[in-house]
Formats: sequence, structure tokens, C-alpha cells
Amino acid sequence: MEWTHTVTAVFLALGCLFSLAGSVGLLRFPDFYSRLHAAGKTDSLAQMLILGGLLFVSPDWGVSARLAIIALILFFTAPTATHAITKAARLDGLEPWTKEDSRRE
Amino acid sequence: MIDIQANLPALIVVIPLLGGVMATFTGRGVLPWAWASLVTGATFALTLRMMATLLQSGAPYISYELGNWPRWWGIEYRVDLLNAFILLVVAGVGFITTLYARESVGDEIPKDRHNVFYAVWILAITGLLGITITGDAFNVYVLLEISSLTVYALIAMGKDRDRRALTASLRYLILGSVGASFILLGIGYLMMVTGTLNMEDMHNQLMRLANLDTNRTVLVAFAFLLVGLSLKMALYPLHMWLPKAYTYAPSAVSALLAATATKVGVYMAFRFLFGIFGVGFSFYAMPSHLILLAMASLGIVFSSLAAIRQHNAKTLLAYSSVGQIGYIVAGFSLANPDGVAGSIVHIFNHAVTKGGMFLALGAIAYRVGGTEIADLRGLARRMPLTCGALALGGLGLIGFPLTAGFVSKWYLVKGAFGADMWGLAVVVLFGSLLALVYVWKLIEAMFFGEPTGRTAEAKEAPLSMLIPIWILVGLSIYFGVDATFTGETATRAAAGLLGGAP
Amino acid sequence: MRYLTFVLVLCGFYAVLSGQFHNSFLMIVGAGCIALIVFLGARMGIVDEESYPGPGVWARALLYAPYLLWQVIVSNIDVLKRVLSPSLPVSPRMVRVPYSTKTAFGTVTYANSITLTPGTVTVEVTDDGLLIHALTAEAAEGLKDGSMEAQVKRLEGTK
Amino acid sequence: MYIAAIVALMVGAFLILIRALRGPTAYDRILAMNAMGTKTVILVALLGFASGRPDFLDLAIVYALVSFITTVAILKYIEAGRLD
Amino acid sequence: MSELLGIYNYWIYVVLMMIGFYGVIAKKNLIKQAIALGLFQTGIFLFYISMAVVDGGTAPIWTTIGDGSIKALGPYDNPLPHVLILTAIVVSVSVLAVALAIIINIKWKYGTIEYDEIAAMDRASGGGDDD
Amino acid sequence: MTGTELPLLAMAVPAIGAILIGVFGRWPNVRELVTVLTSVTLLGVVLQILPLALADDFWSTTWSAEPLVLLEMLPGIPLTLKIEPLGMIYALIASSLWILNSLYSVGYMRGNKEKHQTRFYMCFALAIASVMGIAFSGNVFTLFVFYEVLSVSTYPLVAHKGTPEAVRSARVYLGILVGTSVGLLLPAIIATYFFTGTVDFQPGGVFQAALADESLTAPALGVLFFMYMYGIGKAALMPMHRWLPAAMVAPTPVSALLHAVAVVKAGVFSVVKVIIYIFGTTSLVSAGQGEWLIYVAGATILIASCIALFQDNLKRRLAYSTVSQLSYITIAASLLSPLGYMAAAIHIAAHAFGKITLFFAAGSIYTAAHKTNISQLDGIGRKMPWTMGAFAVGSLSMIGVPPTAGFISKWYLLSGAWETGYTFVIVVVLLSTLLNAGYFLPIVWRAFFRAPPEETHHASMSHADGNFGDPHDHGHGAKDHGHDDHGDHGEAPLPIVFALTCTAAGTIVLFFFPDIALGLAEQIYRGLPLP
Ligand code: NA
Ligand code: NA
Repeated sequence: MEWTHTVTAVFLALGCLFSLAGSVGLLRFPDFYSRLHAAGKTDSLAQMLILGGLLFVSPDWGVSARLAIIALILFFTAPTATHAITKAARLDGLEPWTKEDSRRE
Repeated sequence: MIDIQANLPALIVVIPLLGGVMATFTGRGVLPWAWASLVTGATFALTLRMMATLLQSGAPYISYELGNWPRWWGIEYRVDLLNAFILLVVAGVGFITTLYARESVGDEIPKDRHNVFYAVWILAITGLLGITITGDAFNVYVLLEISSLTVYALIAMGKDRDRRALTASLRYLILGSVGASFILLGIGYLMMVTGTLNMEDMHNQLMRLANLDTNRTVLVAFAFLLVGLSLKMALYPLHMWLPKAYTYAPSAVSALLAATATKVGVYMAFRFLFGIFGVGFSFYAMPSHLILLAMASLGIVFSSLAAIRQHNAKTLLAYSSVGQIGYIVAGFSLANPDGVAGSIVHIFNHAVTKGGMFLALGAIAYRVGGTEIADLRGLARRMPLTCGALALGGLGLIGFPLTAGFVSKWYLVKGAFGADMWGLAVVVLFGSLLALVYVWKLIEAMFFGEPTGRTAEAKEAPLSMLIPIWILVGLSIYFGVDATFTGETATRAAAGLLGGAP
Repeated sequence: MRYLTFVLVLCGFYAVLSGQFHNSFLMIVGAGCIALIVFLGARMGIVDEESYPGPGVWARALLYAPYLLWQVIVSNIDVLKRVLSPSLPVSPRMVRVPYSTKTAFGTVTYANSITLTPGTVTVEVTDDGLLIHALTAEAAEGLKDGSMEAQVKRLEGTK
Repeated sequence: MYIAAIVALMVGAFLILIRALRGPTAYDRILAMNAMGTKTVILVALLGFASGRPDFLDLAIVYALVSFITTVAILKYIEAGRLD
Repeated sequence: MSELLGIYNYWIYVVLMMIGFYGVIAKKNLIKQAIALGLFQTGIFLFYISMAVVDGGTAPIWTTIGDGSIKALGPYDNPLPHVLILTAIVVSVSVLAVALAIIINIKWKYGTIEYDEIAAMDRASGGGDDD
Repeated sequence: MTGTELPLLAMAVPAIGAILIGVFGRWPNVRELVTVLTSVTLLGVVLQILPLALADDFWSTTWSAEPLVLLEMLPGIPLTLKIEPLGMIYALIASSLWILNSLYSVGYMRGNKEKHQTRFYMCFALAIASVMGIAFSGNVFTLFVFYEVLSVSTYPLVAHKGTPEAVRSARVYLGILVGTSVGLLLPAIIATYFFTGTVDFQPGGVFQAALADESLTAPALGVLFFMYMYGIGKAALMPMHRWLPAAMVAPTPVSALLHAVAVVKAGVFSVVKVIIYIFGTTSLVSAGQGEWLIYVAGATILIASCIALFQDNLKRRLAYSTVSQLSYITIAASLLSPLGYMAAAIHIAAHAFGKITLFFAAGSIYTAAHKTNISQLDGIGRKMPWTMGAFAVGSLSMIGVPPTAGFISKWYLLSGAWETGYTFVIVVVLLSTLLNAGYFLPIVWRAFFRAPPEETHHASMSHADGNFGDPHDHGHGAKDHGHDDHGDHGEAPLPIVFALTCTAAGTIVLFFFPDIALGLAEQIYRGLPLP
């Protein structure tokens, strides 16, 4: 296997790791705001890693350009979307869950 | 310029299609209606010419390959005696109802929406014509959806008059879409087995299959198509959507639907059951003729009984339509020359009879404001010509001699005898007696009742409505008195169907 | 001037994606699309300062990018640790942090940076400070020292 | 190699789906759907490479844009109660 | 077992279709019915697409090879079902559009989109002719 | 006009008459004139056909010529017209009685100031046109078509008054007539076409070939025979007779039309025609399927006569009398013997003249004295000598006492029964003759030999002149309806009295000069294939 494949493999593995982390976080975290951390951030890194990984094995510059464009789009839209959701939740008066609440339950 | 004669089949669909789209730009006032009349008139002329060309050519069918693609790849329009006849019915009744529609639509649809109404109206006719003329199975599905979508919209446009038009339209949309999806599935399975979409080619491939009767895919395709088509034909018990849809739709729409929509559904059944699957499979290997006959008989009896109970004349006629579809389906399920001929001729007879009656009800709604039996009471004195047309149409429904309805009954009963189906003959005749009851409910109200409220000072319908009404009712009488043309055309078309090849 | 860059970016985008230059039909259609987008963009008024900052900003952004990237990685590792540990050491809270960046661009970048740093997410930007949701007490404290705010202000060009 | 990544992401997607179904508030669901959108983009890219058809990436671009617009549209509707 | 697995697509299509069909019949909310109808049709699309699969075939889209010529990359799936479903999707979307338009009008005219409430209002106003 | 086209003319005259009546609707006098003129013209045309029917070489010339094709309704099944002796009798009665009925109607409708008179005369003319169609029908399909047109054109006449009661009775009338014809007659005709490939009337019937090659079994023929007999509801075989009493709600000229001129005659005419020209003696006898009809007809005669005994309403009694008299004709035909067919043919004529006289009398009593029940008729004979005189003649004809025509048909019927050895028929005829006497003679006796109840009290007021008021003078006799005082009324208006006198005379003339009726009856006999 050429060296590029191994590099890609590493990038992909890392990307999947963080992506899974995000998903698990989304599931395990107690309330909306904490899940925000998991979902919002992990996607940005995971997509950069995976798409970056694929850059190394892309057959021609056309494909590489597309990969870059996707990365760029996701880099800008993912956090914006997360902020939009947070703003909507905030406006709607969604209160974060805190440790004290857990003791009272 | 386009060579009209050579591209006749394509033009029959293209002209109303473009006409329909352009109708949206016809602005306000009388222009939308005028444009619609022009387009439907031109289309009717084309269908006349199509029939003439077919008869002169003497060939069993005329084939036209769309866009010059060879017919195994592209879409082939195939015109034989059967669909040339139904094209005539659809385009003819469509044109006459369009002429009629000016006053009725003016009264029932807001002024600013006329251009949109007529656009959707023309497209509905286009869809129906397309289904009738195309020889490609998937193209049938596409055009079926075009006609269905436009019909859902047309029915919903009755909302300003009665909000129940919306619920009726939605219910028809749901059931219609499920039906269309079943048909799509059926076509899909057929495509898997035969590898083609051209109906005639499908038939040949199916016939070449060794054990057609036990081929699971073919059986599944047949089941899906049977249910889907029954839904589109409003065959009892899959007719639930029809009564409310016809009642609350604008009057002109009810007339157009009653005369053409379900008939094209029946035509599709002809093409699939006789054309593609062939008589042998559809009616002998499969017990479908028992199922269809049972459903048709139940339909005739129960829908006529329901019609008798109604207190709104339009709903009454709507249930009557379900019953009449029962006759048509019973006819072709006999799978013998008389039965199929009876079925085909009744498509025409019922189209003109019921179409004329719904137009008459539209005129009554226009003058009196409603079509409840109470609105009809004693109306004959005020609107003699309209009530006369309704009464004559009623005689046609019962199947009185000298009306077109009688001719159909003659063929159906003779077909029933031919197939030793004495029970069916009894059902057909019992249906006529039930029809006598619900028609006389209308006639007694109109001719012997005491007019009240708006009925008392209603004026006779305007000429622009009376002429179309009496053209249709006149046709139902003329083709009752001299049924040689319709009789022979139906018999020859039936022979073509029973011959197997579409 | 700004419209020129807008058109150039669109042409670049089109060239990269289609890669078709010899097909006249596609070229015409491409030009048509670009014209339409520019027209709609102008009508929506999005071709302005905010979406097309001057060249200077691009240069400073490149300087800031590695720092940002590093923060992303660190924060993700932090999330990873928290998610995978069975006890889920999380005690979320809301914190309000004052900010002194002047330009809108500066404030957004600062808020984004906070989000990208581990354990904190900017929830709302209000006059009396940024509302931050922190996963743990330490994360909230980390912001107090203002080191990151200085970085962003340099990016903004205000000392 | 790609297959492994694809499977991993599918598992991630499944988890997100659980959150989408359980998520008490609407915002949890929107968050999940948004995350699902990003995952799908990456999945399509990976599938493209796995099946040797890199031109799938065009799909990924379109999907990314559409997913973003959908999320913003839903939020706008929830906030304002009307879309126009 | 492998034969069964080989046609898992068809299992999914049937499941999807039945879920949609159940939704159309059982659900009382009109929007849910419209969604269910969409699901029902999607199931059918999956059936058509699964029908087109060719062993080892790739997507039926020709690509530009290095020297600019457009060629297929080896065996590809049967494009016909794919094309048909393009049209079917257009139809399905149009049906959904008309359905939503009607549902919005029902909301304006009835004030509700729950089937039971609408039926009750119809019965009350029209004297409810029995179907 | 060759022989074949005359039947078409016979149909065209009343049809055009109907249109003209409609056109001149607003001028009553012109309208009435048109009605009478049309009826006279029709009789003229029918009389032109008579010699052809009576000619010795009729069967070889007129009958075997190509029938006149009215129109090609269904491919292979045209509407055709053909002259035939039995049809000739029916047409003769209908056209001659139509003239008298028209005159009578003018007096009655004006006497009672009825509404919708134009519609009345139009429907009447249409009904007569369809009667001509039935009489001269060349095949059973044509007969069926005009049979149905007759039902529809008489419906408005039955529902003439428009009262809820009239509409209800008209519903029963149409329901039974159309019900039986669409329900039984139509399928029978279709089956006939199906089994034999033809619907044409042929002496000796059409089923021999089908029976021979077993395509039609004997029981199947029996079922077909049952469908035909009960399909023709107008023959009022029990239990399909209920429409007849129900139709009594109609004005008297309509009852006269129904009972004597057209409707019931269409019924029994069709029954006899079907028996002779569709089934034919040989088929029925060989299949042994015809016998049940004798017993059903016999039962109808007796039961109807019994019911008639208890009817106080005069028109209802006459109605049940008709039900029984119709079955005389049916029972005669069901003997399946030449004598039987002749008895049937003659009784069609005899009953027509007799029963129309009785109905005219009933109408006259109603117009003059506004009485409808028999119990009110004491001593009315003195006030209305002409009416009750005619009533007596009519009753005698019903009973079958010479010198009335009724005697001849009963004589042929008895000899036919004797010849075929059906003692049951002989018993039925004798018994029913007694019953006829039982429900007719008391009326005559009550009218002439009983003193009117209040004669002493009103003596001074009654201007006992017997003058016949001017037909247009509405004052005389037509007192206000409510007041049941029969002291000061005389005879009914002239047209009424003139019409009923003619018909009464007719029953007697028919007795002394029966040669036309007999001649036609024998003509049928000559046409039958030798057994
Ligand atoms: Na952070
Ligand atoms: Na398409």
C-alpha cells in the first residue's frame, strides 16, 4: 500500500472517532445545551479530518477541489446552524439543566 | 408548418397541453372561457379527424412513434377503434361541457381565478386524452397522474360554494394516489418480467412465458393493477371517494367527471386486462371475472339503494354513476362479444346521458342556488326545458326503449345469457328498477311538487346552457333510436379486444 | 469592486465544478447562472462589507487559522474524554463574559473562538456581555484571563 | 478501509436517530437532524470513493447546502410561526 | 439465507410501503396522512431502483475520462427504472404540493386539520348524507 | 300508399295530432276540433287497411310481403310494422272508440273544469299513436318498444290531478307496468332472440327449431312462457293487477282509455299475439307448458269478480270487473285452439264497447250528480234515463246476454272449451256469468226501481225538465261540488250522453252485424299452420 493510503486511513479513523464521540455525546449528555457541545464541535473536526484524508487519494485535482469546497461549506454552515438552533432555543426560553436540578429530582 | 395529418396522434395531446398552460395567461373576463372553448374545440376536431383517418385507412390500428424514437425505446401512440371511439367521447363531451361552463363557472368560481380554473380544466382533459391514446404503460401512469392532479384541483375549487369540496377533494387525492401507486407497482412488476414498457410488446413477451398462470411476478402485477384500476374506476367498494367529490365539485366539473373520468379508468382496464394480460389469463386462468362480477353486482344494487336514500340530486346521480360503472365492469367481465360490446357502448351512452343530467343540475344550481330535492320541487313549471332534459336523461338511466341506456341493457343482458350468467341478467334488470325509483323521485318532485322560495320565481336556464344540455340529451336519445354506429363500433372494438392483441 | 470579486469567485466555483470549457452551450448557461446569482445577490443586498471584507482581513485570518484549528482539536479531545468516561464528569452552567471587541466581525470571531475552545459554547451575544454555556467549572474559569480576547483584537486590528 | 469508515458513521447516524426520536424538546430533534445532515454529506463522499465514482461529490455539495437551508427554515418557522 | 439477504432491498420497500399505507389509513391528522402518502410512494421508488441493479454495475452515469471523452466505466445498472423514478418523484412532489394546498385551505375554512373534527363539522352543517 | 305504408300513416296521424294539439294549446276550441278531426282521420286510415286484412289471399300477399322498416334501432333488430288480423281488430276498436272518447272528453273536461287540458289531449293522442304501433308491430321487439311508450305516455294521464293521492297511485301504476315489462318481458324477448336469432312474429311460433335441436329445453320454454305472461303487466293477471284499481284516481275519460280503448287491450292483445305468433300452439302443446295459464286466468276471473261484489265505489267495481273480463280473453287464448283464439279476438271487441259504455255512464253520473258510490244511485235512472239505459246495455253485454256482443264471445269461449275438453273453463265461465249478474244488475235495479231518498222534500225545487243543456252552458247540472243534493240535476251535457249512447248502440250493433270482427277472427284461424 502506498504511503498515501496509510495517511488517509489514519485521518479517516480519527475522523470517525470524533464523529462517534459527537453522536455518543448527543445521546448521553443530560440536556440540550450540553449536547450542543458534542454535536456542534465534533462535526467540524470530523469532517475536516475525513475530507482531508480523502484529499490524499483523490485521482485528480477536480475531485480535490470538490473535497475542499465541501469542507469549506461545512466549516461555515455547521457552526452557524448550531448557533441558529441555540438562538431559537434561547428565545424560546429553554433553561439549561444544572447539577442542583439533578439533586432535587 | 407542422404536418397535422402525419402528427395527428401527438397533436391530440400536445395542443390541449400547450393550450392548458397558456390559459393561465388569458387574464380576466370572458377570455379564459373563450380560449378554453377554442382549445377543446380544436382537440375535438382532431379526434374526429383521427377517427376518420382510422376508418379510411382500414388498418386495425395506427401507430405513431413519439419523437421518431423506435417504439421499443421511445413512447408509441397507438390508435385502434376502441380508443379512437373513447377519444371522441372524451373530447366531445369535454368540448360541449366547456361551451356550457361559461355561465356556471362565472357563478361558482371567483372572477380572478377563471384563468387558472380553465387552465386546470384543459389539462384534465389532456390527461384523459393522453391515457386513452398512449401505447406505453409508464406513460399511462404519468398521464393518469396529470389528469388526477388537475381533477383534485378542480374539485377543490368548489370550496367557495361549499367548503366540503376541500375534504372531498383531499379524500379523492389520498385514495386516487394510492390507486395510482398500485398501478405504478403493477407496471413495475410487468416491466421486470417483460423488460419493456410498450404495451403490445409486453403482451407478446407475456405470451411467450412458459407457465404464465403460476409466474409469481405476473400474479403480483395482476393483483396490484386490478386493485389500482378498480380504485380509479370507482368500482364498488372502492368507490367511497366518488359521491362527495361529484356533489361538492363545481357543476361543470361534476358533469365532465361523470361523463369521462371513470370511463377512462375503464378504458385502462381494457388495455391492461385484455390488451396486455390477454383474455385467457385475465378471465380464465384468474378468477378475476368472478371478483369483478361480484363487485359490479354489489355495486349496482347497493349504490342504487344508496341513491334512492339521497336528498341531494347531485349525490343521487353520483351514486347512480357508481351503479352504472357496475354495469360497465359486469359487461366486460363476461369476456364474451356481447358483454364487452355492451360495456363499450355503455361508456358512450352513460357519458352523454349522465353528462347531460349533471349539466341540467348545473343549470338548476345556477338559477335556484342548490340541487336539493326541495329546490327541485315544482320546478318543471318554471324551468320546463331543463327539467325535461333531466327527465329524458332519467329515462336513459332506467334504460327505457328509444334511449341509449336501453341499447346498453340489451347487449349486457344478451351477454349475460351468452355466458349462462342468469344471476347477472337479474341484477342488471333489478338495477333498472332501482333506477326507476330514484329517477322518479326526481321526476315526481319536479313535475308534481309545489315550488317554494327561489324555485317559485326561477327563470328558465340561459340558452348558452340549454343548448349543450340538449345536445347531450339529444345524443342519448338519437343513439337510443338508431344505435347502429355505436353498436357496430362497440362490437368491432370488442372483437379486437377479445382477439387479444391490444 | 466588491461585485468583481463576487463574479470571480463564482466563475472559479463554476470552472472547478464543471471543468467543461469547450462546450459552448454549457458556457452560456454558466454565464447566465452567474448573472442571475449576482442580480439576486444585489437585490438581497448581501454583497456588502460584511461578506466581502478587504484583502487585509484575509491575511490576518490566515495567521489566526492555525490557532483556531488547534483550539478545535483540543476541545474535541476534551469532549471525547468526557463522553467516553463512564462517570460523565459534566456540570453544565451558564456564565456571562464581558467583551470589548469593536467591530461585528471581531465579536463574531471571538464568540466563535470561545465555542471552538473546549468546554464552552457561546449561546448569545448581548450588549452586557456574551452568554456562555460551560460544561464544567474549570472551562468557565479558563475564559476569565482574557488571553484569547487579546488574540482576536489583534486580528481585528484594534489594540 | 472506506467500508470501515462508512460503517462507523452509520452507527453514529443510528445513535443520532435515537436522539431524534427521544429528544424531549424540538430543538434536540433539530440538532439531531442537522447532525444527521452533515453525516450524510460525509457518507456520500465516502461512498463515492468506495465505489470508485468520485463524481458523487457533486451530490455531497448539493446535500450540504440543502441540509443547511432546511435547518434554518424550520428554525425560522418555529420562531415566527409563519414562513412568509 | 443468502438468497433472502440478496433481496433485502425488497424487504425494505415493502416495510416502507406498509408504514406509509398504515399512516394513510390510521392517522387522523391530514398532514400526517400527506407525509405517510409520501412515504408510501418512496417505498415504491425503492422497489423500482432495486429492480435496476446489475451485479457489479455502477451508477448509470457516464463520466468524462481524462482525455475529455465521455464513456461508461464498465457495467452499469439499468438506467430505465432510474429515469422512470425521476418522473415518479416529480409526480409525488406535485401530489404533495396539491395535498398541502388543500390542507391549508381546509385549515382556513375549518380551523382544524384533524379528520374527526372536520367530519363532525361536516355532519353538523350538511345534515351528513351517509356514504 | 301501398299496403305496407298504411300502418306508418296510422301511427303518424295521432303523433302529428299530438303536436298540433300542443301548438293550438291556447285556443281550446281549435284544440278540441283538432283532436276530433285527428281521431276521425285515423279511423279513415284504419278502415283503408281493413279490406287488406280481410282479403282472402291476405296470408300469401300482404303478410308475406317485406315488412315496413321504421328504423334500424339495433344492428340486426329493426323496428318493423306489419298488418295482422288480430292487430287489425285492436286498431279498429282503438280508432273508433277514440272518436267517441274525444267527444266525451270535451264534455267531461269542460263539465268539471279540469286543469292541464292541453297536456291531457296531447298524452291521449300519443297513447293512441303507441297503440297503433303495438297493433301493427312486425316483431315482438317493436311491440315492446311501443308498449313502454304507452306506459310512459299514459303516466301523466293517471297522475293528471297532481294531488298526492294521484301521484301515489300513478307511482303504483308505473311501478308495476314498467317493473314487469323491464323485469320479465325484456329478458324474455332478449332470450327469444338469443335462442332463435329472430324476434319476428310468425304464425305457428319461432321456437320449433330451437326445441328440435335441444338448445331450448321444455322447462326453459315454460320459464320463458311464464316470463312473457307475467311480463305483460297490462293483462292484469293476478297478482299483477293492483295497478288497475289504483289508476281509478284518474279522470273518467282516462279510465275509459285505460280500460276499454288502449291500455288493458294492449295487455291482452300482446298476450294473445305472443301465444299465437311467438310460441305457437304446437310448441306449447308439445312442451306441455301452457296449461298453468288456464288455471291462473280462471282464478283471476273468479277472485276479481268476488272482489267486485263488495266494491261500493262504482269505478272500483268496474275496475275489478275489467280485471276479471281480461282474463276471459287470456283463458280463451290459453285453450290453444282455433276456437279459443277466435273467442279471444271477439271478446277484445265486445269488452271494449261494453266496458267503455259503463265508464262513460260512471263519468256522466259524476259530472251531473257528483256521485261516485253505488249506494248513492237510488232512483237516478229517472233523472238520467239515457245514461242509466246505456249502463244497463253495457251490463248486459258484460254478463253476456243476447242481443249484446258479450254473448257471442262467451258462446265461442264455451264452444272452444267444450271442444278442447276443459270442463274447468266451462264451470269458470258459467260461475263468473252469475257473479257478473250479481254485481251489475243490482245497480240497474237500484237506479230504476228505487225512489230517490229526498224526492218528497225537494219536489217543489226540482225543475223536472229533462232538457239537455247547451254543452258550453256550465250552469246547468254542474252544481257546487260540496252540496250532495241530486234533486235538481238532469242528464249530463250532450257530448257525454251522445258518446255513451253510441257505444251502447255499438254493443248491440256488434251483436247483429259481427261479420267484421268474425271475419278478422277467422282470418287468424286461416293463418294458423294445420295441426
Ligand atoms: Na468552547
Ligand atoms: Na420526466
